[in-house]
This record gives sequence, C-alpha cells and structure tokens, in this order.
Amino acid sequence: MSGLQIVNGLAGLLIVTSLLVVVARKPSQSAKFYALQSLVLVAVFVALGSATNAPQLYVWAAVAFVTKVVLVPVIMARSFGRLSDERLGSGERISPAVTVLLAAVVVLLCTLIISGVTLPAAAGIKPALAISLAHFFFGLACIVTQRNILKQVFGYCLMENGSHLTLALLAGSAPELVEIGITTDAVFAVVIMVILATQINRKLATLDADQLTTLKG
Amino acid sequence: MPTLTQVSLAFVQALLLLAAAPLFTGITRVLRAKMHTRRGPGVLQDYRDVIKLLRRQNLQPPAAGFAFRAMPTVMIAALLTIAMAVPVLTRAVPIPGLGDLITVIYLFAIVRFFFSLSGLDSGSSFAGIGGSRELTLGVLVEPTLVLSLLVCALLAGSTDIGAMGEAIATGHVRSAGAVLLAGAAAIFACYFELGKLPYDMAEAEQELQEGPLSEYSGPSLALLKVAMGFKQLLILAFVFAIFVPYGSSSDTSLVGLLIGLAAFIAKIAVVAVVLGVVENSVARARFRLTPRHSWFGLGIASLAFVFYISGL
Amino acid sequence: MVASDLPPLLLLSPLVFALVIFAMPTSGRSARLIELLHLVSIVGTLVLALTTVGYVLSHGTLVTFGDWLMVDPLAAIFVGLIGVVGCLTGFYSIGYIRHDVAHGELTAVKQKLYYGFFNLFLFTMLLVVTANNIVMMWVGIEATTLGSAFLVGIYGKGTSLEAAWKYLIICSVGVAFGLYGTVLTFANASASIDPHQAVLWTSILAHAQDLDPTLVKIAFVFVLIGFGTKAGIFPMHAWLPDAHSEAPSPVSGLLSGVLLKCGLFVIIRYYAVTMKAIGPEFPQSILLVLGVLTVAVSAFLVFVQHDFKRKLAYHSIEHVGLIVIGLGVGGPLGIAAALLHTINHSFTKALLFCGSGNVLQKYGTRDLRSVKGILRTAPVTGLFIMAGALALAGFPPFNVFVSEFMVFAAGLDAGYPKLMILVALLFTITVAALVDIIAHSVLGKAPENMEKSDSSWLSLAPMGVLLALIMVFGVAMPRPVGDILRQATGIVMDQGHATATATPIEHVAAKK
Amino acid sequence: MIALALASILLPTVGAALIALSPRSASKRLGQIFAGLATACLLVLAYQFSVGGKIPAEYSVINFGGVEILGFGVDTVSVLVACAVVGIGFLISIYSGGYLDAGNREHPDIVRRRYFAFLSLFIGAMAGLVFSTTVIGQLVFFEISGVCSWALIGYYEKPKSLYSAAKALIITHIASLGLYVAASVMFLETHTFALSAIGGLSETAKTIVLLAILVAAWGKSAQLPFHMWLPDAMEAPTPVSAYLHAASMVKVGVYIFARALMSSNGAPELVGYVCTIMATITLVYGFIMYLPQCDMKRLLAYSTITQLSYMFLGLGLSVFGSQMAFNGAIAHLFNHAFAKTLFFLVAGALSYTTGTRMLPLLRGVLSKSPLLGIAFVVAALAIAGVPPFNGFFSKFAIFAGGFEVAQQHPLLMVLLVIALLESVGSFAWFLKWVGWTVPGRPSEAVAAASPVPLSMQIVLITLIVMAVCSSFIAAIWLG
Repeated sequence: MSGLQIVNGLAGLLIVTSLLVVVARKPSQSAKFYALQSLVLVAVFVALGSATNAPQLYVWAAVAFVTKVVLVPVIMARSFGRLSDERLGSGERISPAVTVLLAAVVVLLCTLIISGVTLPAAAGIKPALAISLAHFFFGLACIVTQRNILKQVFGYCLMENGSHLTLALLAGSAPELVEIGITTDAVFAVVIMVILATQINRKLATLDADQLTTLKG
Repeated sequence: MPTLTQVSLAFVQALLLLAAAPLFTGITRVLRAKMHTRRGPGVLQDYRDVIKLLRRQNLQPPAAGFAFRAMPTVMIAALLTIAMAVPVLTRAVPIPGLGDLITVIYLFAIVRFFFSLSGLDSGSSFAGIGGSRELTLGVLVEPTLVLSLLVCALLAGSTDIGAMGEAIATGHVRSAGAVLLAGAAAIFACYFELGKLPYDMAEAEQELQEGPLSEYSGPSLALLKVAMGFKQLLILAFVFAIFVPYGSSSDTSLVGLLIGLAAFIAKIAVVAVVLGVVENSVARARFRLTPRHSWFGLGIASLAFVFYISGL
Repeated sequence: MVASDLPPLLLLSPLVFALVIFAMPTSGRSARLIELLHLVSIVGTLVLALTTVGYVLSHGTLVTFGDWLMVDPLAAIFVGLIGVVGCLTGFYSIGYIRHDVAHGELTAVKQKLYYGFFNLFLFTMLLVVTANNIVMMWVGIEATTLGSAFLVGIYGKGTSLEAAWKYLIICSVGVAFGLYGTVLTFANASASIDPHQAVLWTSILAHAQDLDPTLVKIAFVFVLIGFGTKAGIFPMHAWLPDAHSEAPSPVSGLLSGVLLKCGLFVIIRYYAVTMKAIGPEFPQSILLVLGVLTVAVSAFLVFVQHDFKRKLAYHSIEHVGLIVIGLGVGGPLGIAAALLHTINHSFTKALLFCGSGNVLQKYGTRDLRSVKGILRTAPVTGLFIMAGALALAGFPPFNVFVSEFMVFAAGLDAGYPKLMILVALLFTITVAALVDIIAHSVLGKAPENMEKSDSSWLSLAPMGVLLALIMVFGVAMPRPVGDILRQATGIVMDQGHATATATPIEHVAAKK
Repeated sequence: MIALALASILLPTVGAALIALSPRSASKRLGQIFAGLATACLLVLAYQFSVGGKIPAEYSVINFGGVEILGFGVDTVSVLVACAVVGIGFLISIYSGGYLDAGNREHPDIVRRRYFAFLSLFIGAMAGLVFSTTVIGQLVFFEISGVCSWALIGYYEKPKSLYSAAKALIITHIASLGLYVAASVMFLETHTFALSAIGGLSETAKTIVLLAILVAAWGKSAQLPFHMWLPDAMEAPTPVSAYLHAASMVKVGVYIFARALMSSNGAPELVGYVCTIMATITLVYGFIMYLPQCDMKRLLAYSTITQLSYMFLGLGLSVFGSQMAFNGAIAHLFNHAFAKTLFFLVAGALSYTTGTRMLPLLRGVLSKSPLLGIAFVVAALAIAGVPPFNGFFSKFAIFAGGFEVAQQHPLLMVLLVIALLESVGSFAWFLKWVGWTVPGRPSEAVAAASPVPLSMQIVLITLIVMAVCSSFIAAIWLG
C-alpha cells in the first residue's frame, strides 16, 4: 500500500474508533476509546507527514499526542469516573445498531459531497477527506443522539478531531502556531465542559440532558 | 473438469469433517464442564449417543409429511456438499466452481430452510414455534452475512472463497478498514449461526430454536445431532477460509495437507476455547434482544460497504 | 508610542488586567481594589479603542504583528463598539455586583472571578475583531464562548448552570462548524497562494477570484452556520435566550450588544470574500432567507415571553435577523444600513438589559406579570426603560428608527418590496410587545409595600450615557461615524479606496 | 419666521422635558405656559406672514451627506393648520387643568406629570408635522404623535384603556409603513426626501408614492380599513379625546395627504378615484354606526370618522382639478377642529359635572347649565353643517367644487349624491339628540350636576365663538 493509502485506511479506523466511543457504556470507557481514536489520528498525521513529506506534521502529531492521547483522556477519565446518574441508564436516544447505520449513511453522503471537490491538494486523499467530514458530522450526531451530557462532550471532541483531520489533510503546511492555537482552544473547551458538567452533576444530581429543561420557550 | 486429486481431496475432507463433528461437540462440552468445575460426560459421549440412537426405532408424528421425513437426509447432504466446497486443508477450493461464495451461502440457506420447514411440518406447536424462530433468525442474520461477504468479494475481486482468502491473507485488497469491518460483521453473523450463548444453546433441546428437533427420534435424530455439530464445524471452516487462511497448504502435497490439517485443528482448538469462555461469561439473551444485536451487525456490514464505496 | 503598537496594546490591556485580577487575594478588603483595577482596565480599553478608531479614521488601516492583527475601518466599528459598550456595562457591573454580593447571591471569590472573566471576555472579543488571521479569528470566537460561559453560569443555580451548559455546547458545536469553514477557506486559498499568506484575510480577499467556487460555497455555508450560531441566527439561536436571561444583567448587555455582533463581524468578513469569489447572488440569497426566517420566528417569540430578559433576548435575535437582511439585501446602502444597525442595536439593547438588571434587583423577579409600576418605585430606571423600549421599537427620534428605515429603503432599492413590507409588519408585532412592557410594567400600580428608591448612581450613570448615545445617533449622527461606515462599506464591497469616498447615498445616485 | 416656527415646535418639546423633570404640582402650569408660548409664537408668525404678503418659504434644518433630512416650510396652509392644532392644544391644556382634578364625577383624579408631558410633546410634534417639508420629517413626527397618543389614550392605566392605546399605536404604526414606502421610493427615485420632489416623479412612481401616503393617511385618520382604533380610543380622558379626534392625531392623515397633493403637480386620476371612493364608503359606514350609539363620546367618534371622510372626499375631488374642493377640505379641517373640540369638551364637561356620558340619561341641559346647553347646540349644528356655523361653509365648498368637476366624471356624481344624503341624514340625527338633550326639564343626572369650573367655561366660550368665526377666518386666509 502506498503512503496515501495508509492514510486513507487509518482514516477509516477513525470512524470505527469513534463508533466505539459513542457506543461504549460508561463515559470513562469512552475516554479510553477516545484515547485510542486520538492515537489513530496521531498515526494519520505521521503517515501523512511521511507520505507528503511535510515535516511540520510531525510537530502536529507530537502536539496531538500530548493533548489528545494523554491530557484530555486523562482529564476525562479521572473526572467522569466520579460522576454518576442512576436514572439515566444508557442515555441513548437511538440504539447502537442505528448509530452504526447512521455512521454509514453519513460516510456515504460525505463521500458524495467530497467527490465534487476539485482541489489539487485533495487528489489522493479524497476518501480520508470524506471520512474527516463524516467524522465531524458523526460527532454532531453523537451530541444530538446522546442524552448523557458527558457523551455530548465526547461528541464535541469527535467533531474537533474531524476538523483537525481536514486541516491536516488539506493544509498540512499551515503555520504551527495555528495548530497550537486550535489545539489549546479545544483542550480549554473540554476542561470547561468538564468543570461545568461536574457542577451540574453536583447541583442537580443528573447527567441527563433531558432533565435540563427548566428554561423553555 | 476437476481432477481426481481434487475430487478425492474434497471427499476426504468432507468425510473427515463429518466424522469429527461429534468429537468437536464433545470437546466443547467437556470444556464447558471444566469451566463450570464439574465433571461432565467424556469427550466421546456424542459418539455413544449417536450409536445408541441409531439402534432405536424411527418414529414420526401422524401429521408429519414429506418435509419432515426428508429433512435429516437433505441436511446432511447439503452440509456434505458444503464440506466439499470449502477449502479446509488447502488455500484453493477443492473443486473449482463449487466453492463459490454464493453457492455456499445458499447451501447454508437450504439447510436452514429445511430445518425450519420440518418444524412446521411436524404438526407440533412447539416444533412449529421453533421452526418459525429459526426462520426469523435467518432473516435477521442472513443480510449481514451476505452484505459483509459481498464487500469482501468486491474487495478481493472474486467470489471464489479460496481466491478471497488468498487476497485478504496477502493484503492484496485496497481497503484495510473495509476488510476489518466486513470481517467483524461476518464473524459476528457466523457466531449467530453457531447457535451459541447468548443467542442459543444448540445442545439443550428444549430451547425453542432447537424446537424442530423435538419430534425426531431414532436414526433421524442421530443424523441431526451429527449434522448440528457438522454445521458448526463448517461455519468455522468457512470463516477460516476467508479471513484466516493462514497455515493451510497452497498445494496438494501430502506434507502441505498435513500441515494444513494441523493448522486447522489448532485454529479450531483456539476457537473452541474462545467460544467456551464467551459462553460462560454471558447469560442467555432474550430472543427479543436478538434483532437489536443483529441490526448492529448489519450496521457494521453497511459501514464496511460504504467504506468500500468511498474507497478507503 | 508608534501607531502599530496600538492593536497589541489594546489586546494586552484587558488580558493583563484580567490576569492581575485573577491573581489578587480574596479578602474582604481587596474587593474595592479589584473594582478599581477593573475600572482602570475598562476605561483604559475604551481610551485605547477610541484612539485606535481615531487613528484608523485619519490614517487608514492599521496592520501589525506580522500582518496577523489588522484594524481596518470595518474592524474599527467593532473595536469602538466593544470599547464603548464594554466600558459602560463594565461600569454598570460595579453597582450591580456590589448589590449581589451584599445580598449574598455572590461570594467574594465569585466577585473576583466575575471581574477577571469580564476582562478576559473583552480581550477575546477584541481578539476576534482585530484578527486578520482567519484561524485566529476562529480561536477568538471559540475563546469568547469559553470566557463568557463562566459569566453566564456565575450564580451557580440550577437554571444558570443549565443555561451555561446549553450555551457552551451549542456554541462550541456551532463554532466547530466555523472551524471547518475556516479550514476549507484556508485550504482553498493555500492552493493558489503561499500557506503563510493564505491564513490572512487580506490576502484571501485579494486572491478571492482564484478560489475553487464549490469549496467557497461549502465554506460559506459552514461559516454561516458556525458563526451564525454565535450571532443567534435562526435556527441556531436556541442558546441565546437562556444565556441572556440567566447571565448577570451587565453580561447580558455585553452578550447581546457586542458578542452577537462579533459573530456577525466574522460572517461579514467571509461574506466579502465570498461575494468577490463567486458573486453576490449565492451568499445574499442565503442571508436573506435566514434573515427573514429569523425575524419571523423571533417576532412571535418576543410577543409570548413573560420573562423580561428572555423577551429582550428574543428581540436581539430579531434585530440580528434584520442586520442579516440588510447584508442579504446587499448593495452599499444595505451593508451600510446593516453596520449602522449593528451599532444602534448595541447601545439600545445594552441600555435595556441594564434597565432589566435594575428591575431584577428591585423586584427580585424578571416576570413581567408581577413587575408593575417601575415608574413609581424607581422613576429614573422607569424612564430609561421607557425610552429604551420606544427606541428599540423603532420610534423616532431614537437611533434604531434611522437604521431600520435604511434597511427598509435598501430592500426596496434591491427590489424586494413584498419582503420588506412583510418584515416591517413582523416588526410591528414587536412594537406591540415593547409597548406592552411599558404599559404593564413601567406604568401600572406599584406593589403596596414597595418603597420608592432607585438604583444607585453607579448603575444609572452608564444608562444615562447610553441613552444620550441613542439620542445622538438618532438625531444627528456624528460625522466620523458616517465616514467610518462609508469606508467599512467600501471594504465589504471590496471597492478599494477609489470609490469608497462616495457616501452610500451617492452610491445610489451614481447607480442610476 | 423660521425661528418662530421652530420655536413653536421646540417650546412644547422643551416644556415636555421640563415637566418630566420638575415636581408634579408644577406640571399643569408648565404645560399651559409652554402651550401658550407656542400659540403666541404662531400667532406672531401668522401676523408676520400675512403682513409679508404670504410668500412661502422653506428652510433646511438637518442635512446628511448632502440630502435634506428635515426641513420646515411656511406657507398659507401650514400656518393656518399650525395655528389650529397648536391653538387648540393650548385650549385643551387649559381645559385639562380644570378637568383632571378630584372634583371630576366620572374620573376623579390628581393630575400626573405624564399627562402634561405627553400633551406638550404632542403639540410640538403636531407643529413639527405641519411645518415639515420632507417625507422623512413627516414620518418622524407621525411616529412621535403615535407614541404620544398611545401614552395619552392609556392614561388611566385600566386594562381596557391600555388595550385601546396599544391598538391605536399598532394600527397607525402599520399604516405608517405607507410613509416608509413613500419615503423609500422617493429617495431611491430622486435621492431626496423633499416633498417638493413628488412633482418631478414619473407617473408610476408618483402614483405609488401618493397611494402609499394615502394608506398612511387612512391609518391616522381612521378611515376604512384602519378605522377600528378610533372608537376604542375613547377610553382616553375626554380632553385628550378632544385633542386627538378634533385637532391633532386624525388631522395628521388628512394633512400629510393634502401636502402630498399640493406638491404633486397634478396627481394621477387613479389616486383621486381611490381616495373619493374610499371616502364615500367610510362616510356611509360612519353614518350607519351613528345609529346604535348611546355613549356620547362614541357617537362623536363615528362622527369624526365621517367628517374626516368629507375632507378626503374634498382632497380626492381636487385631484380632478377643483381648487375649490381642496380649499374646502383644508377649511373643513380647520373648522372641524374647533367644532369637534367644542363637542368633545361639552361631552367632557357633562361627564365632569354629571358623571355620565350616556345620552339617554341626559335631558334638560339648557335649564341646568345654559352654557353647556348652548355649546351643545352650537357644536351639533356646526358638525351637521347648518349655517351660519362653520361646518356649513367648508362642506359647501367641497360640494360646490365637487359638482363642478363631476360634470366630466359621472362616477363622482354618484359619490357626491351619496355624500349629500349622508349630510342630510346626519343633520336629522344630530337634531334628534339636540331635541332630546337640550330643552325640557332636567333629568335626574343633570339635575344633580355640579358647576362647571371656570377654566373649562372660558375654553368653551372661546370655542363657541370660533365655531362661528373660523370658517370666515379660513376663507379670508386661504383667499
């Protein structure tokens, strides 16, 4: 397999791992899968870096490894383990089976959309590009279909990984500062979400987004 | 035309598998007993059962018809055909043309069809329910199996089981992600077919899915008992041939065949252990839950298909 | 000091003060010191912002920090807006937060955090509007969410946490769309220009005609969804009423007055690029449809609300819709009208949110059904709310009338008479809603045992200034404002300096 | 002169601000003083203007980017109407000083700052509207007067009155969209807001602008289909009703349309037809609505609607080339202001003294209070158009002008005949109520009436005099 094929294949794995993140029963379990997924992302960066001969992607990979494989999952796993909501159950609005089918549909649609792009940078990596877009929307779907607010945080992380991958695929040559800015923002976002979720759990004793409906109209 | 070697290999392989079927079920029983820390019957118990049954009288319910009577024979025959079609000891299909993916899947479908038909034909309501359940299960599992194997076939560029195994084993397929997903889905579907916990307990005859067996007796029952184990073995062989053909011989030399046999036995052993562990760590799922799980499998298979389309 | 130091200084000032405030000890005595620091910070920001605006007005666009920071006339409008509204709501905060601390709703620690985050919030918004680097623009927008989410949830009550959560999730998700749009634009541009230039908005605009049209369209849609979430455009507005109603009132004023406008600012930036790349038709039709939908939906929601601040929040959505319509109508007149309306709405809405804060502290509720007779219990506040509500309803001689009229005229000019009349009728619904506030809450019989006492001068003074601004912009808009609007319109239309010297009105004349 | 015109606008506005800031006890005096000052200014202006040979003049006040936003113009019509609206505003201020007190039988009340502040602002806005020479200026004052009327109608803060106030505001605001359209179209066509530019528009644009202004005018003047706010607006304190429905609010509509016609340099006939037909329809509708009314104020409300229709009829007829009809309409505007104010104030005085406005309860007013009895008769006859009272002359001018142009336009003849029938009908109907109310033995309510305060008496007498003289003033002034 050529370098770009490896990139494409690894991108496919991203969807699989994100499915695991979404389908996992416990948020702390999801955190582990998220670390796995980020590891795949790092691998994509490295593979892409070697395939397109773009050394700055190694820097990205390193940054992503520190933040996404280590930092964020550790924060999540440690804080989410302490939160619980007995009444919530699995907190899924749709069953895992439908989730998987949804993922398939999303990938299909994104493939169709991406097939129209004529950008030269996208030539060899259209599948991966489609996956990155699909990954983004899959994250969105996770936020919409999960009642557990902790799962929603994961949804955000998945979206963020998706756009990150697009950035790397299409614009691997961006200044490093850009990448660092984006990553830092994402880490802060997760930290604040975690803090807020903890406060909500402490104050309202729930993790169920459907319980957060006092404000209406 | 297949050569004589090929034909004889096919026959030998089929008979070998048929003969080994009670052994296989016996071993899994023993394993299970060990895990329950109890002393079960010995490894050869299933042979003893079969022999005992063969000596009994063949009874059938008054309402039973042709399908009921023909089923054991048809089942064994179909399974034997599969056994000749699936590559077990070799990489290549023993009889070229017979080992086509679609043929094999349909042969399995025929087995299922007659099995459930006999339940309906027996006139017993218990057996009837069992038969209809068997059909439901088929409806649920079959699409996943077909879709995932179709993806594999598309990726390998051939519907020949041997060629598929070859392509996948050597990595000559375009999309690793799709293969992994399709493999996962296919194996998942096959697990249903094995009739193991949490979806079924093939050896406990009072379980509803085995309902069609309840009206059989004597030699027919003996045949069916052998056929059940035979089917499990064949499913495993089928999966191995496509996804883990490692170890099987690429030619028909004796040494190669022996190595292939050893590899096959090793794979079976590993699977038996894994199955044993799985069966002992889960409880029987309600039949109602089965569709959910099978839908999940279908989802995985469709994802694999989409991956194939997007060219990952 | 050189002029190119102005933008970095402008950014650093609130950031440094925020950090200093965070680092302060939290004893009872330091509270006054923190307030002082906060005051110095917001006044400093105001002075720096106005200096920057003045410089831009007299010397033209200011680019610095390796081209990453840029204040052009378009940005200058928003810089000025952040400076003015930030300073006034910041000043209003002092009295407001003191009251809350005195009544035990906030602790001393929360008070410190409030001022810290307030300044941080100002910093992030300034970052957005001074950014020339599109990725930095995104980072800024995302950072505004993170900075202000705490402010929204500061009371720590169930409802405020809920609002903060919705705000955080919806905006983060929305802004993730914005990131995607940003990345697509960047990738699109880096195909034809050097990647280090491709992140700069100015160079993207300069090379807009080389971009891939499909990607430009996709990116614009993503940007519109993403930053439109922040701006409160229907159907991405769901966070807005919750966040606005649960935040402390000065923060609501800041959210509605400035933050929404920052989202719009980014959209305007991309709008300019898109118009130049693929012509005005595609972006304008999307904007028009979204704008009209936003106005239509929010008009009815404004009417049915009983919560004072929610009503105002939905009203903000409606006005954002009007600004979007102005942009969608396009042409020099439409864009100038949209920009002017941005300014006018900010002042008016800040005034009303501050007023609602006074009401909340006086009556202990935001439910308009139980707030009666403000004019009798707190006459000055009542008068301010009355004037603010009439201004917001679009009555002359207040400022909103002027820009609403301009949008209307621009719409007729662009050939949408039916649409504009529909929009005007929808706005009539909110007129009813606003006079309803006056009729039932400002007037009416005051509760029996409520003594007559207005809020402290600390709260009333900034409201007075806002009202004065509203009147000034309504009766006689200062000439510099007109100049800067004209130049900004020229930037959005990308007509350079050659034609930008003409007034919007003369543009129309020239067209005929 | 412009200084005087500006003063008449700014003085009441400043007065309003002062009233808002000063203690409540001073509000009454302040309101009266500033309204008086404004009236004085206008009288001086009128004198100077007529001495100076009645030369029209225009002045720009606010310009933006080379475009005139706000300008004021002095000519015969604007001075005449300004004198009426501001002068009556002054009379109302005086009357209100007596009406709003604890001695009021129907609405005992202490006067609030809000009342005089908004009344003062209203007077200023009316003066501004009258002198305005730009559409945008008209729009601004149109909207301000809308807000003032809203505040005054809802003055008693009862749910019903608040509802009526909001209704008036919203309906007139919707109608104001006509002015928005007119202003926008004019600006886009000619790049100016000046009314004088209407004459230079293309035929289509002119039709659009005039019809749009007509829509706005219907809204303010309570013509069909925007009439429904007016009867409800009777929830206002009676002096306010008098001002709103006689001199200010409703006259805004007629006036802006008249000004537009004056500047239009020959309006399209379509506009004339729309205007006359709708006027006639409203006329008939208003007359039919007389019949079931017992509340004196509601009766007057519908009477106002029909009288306004006469003015629109006159304006519409002028489109076909009759200057006489136009002058008649303007004169009717002027005359009706005094007559209707008088009638409302009589109603107010009756409710002040007797506590009721229900006509069936009121009998024998003349013997109990001769002043009120005489005022009632004068007002009723003036409204019904009986010589020598003012209503007769202006109506006569409208009809005379109308029959003159109707020779060429048969449809107009039909409309005029209908209007004439209405005129006779309303005369009969008012006569019936005069006969019921004024002579004879006092009914229970009237017999128990309290005396009329002095300030109210003065105002009533002034208005009775004006009800006789105003048409002569107008005739002389308009030439």
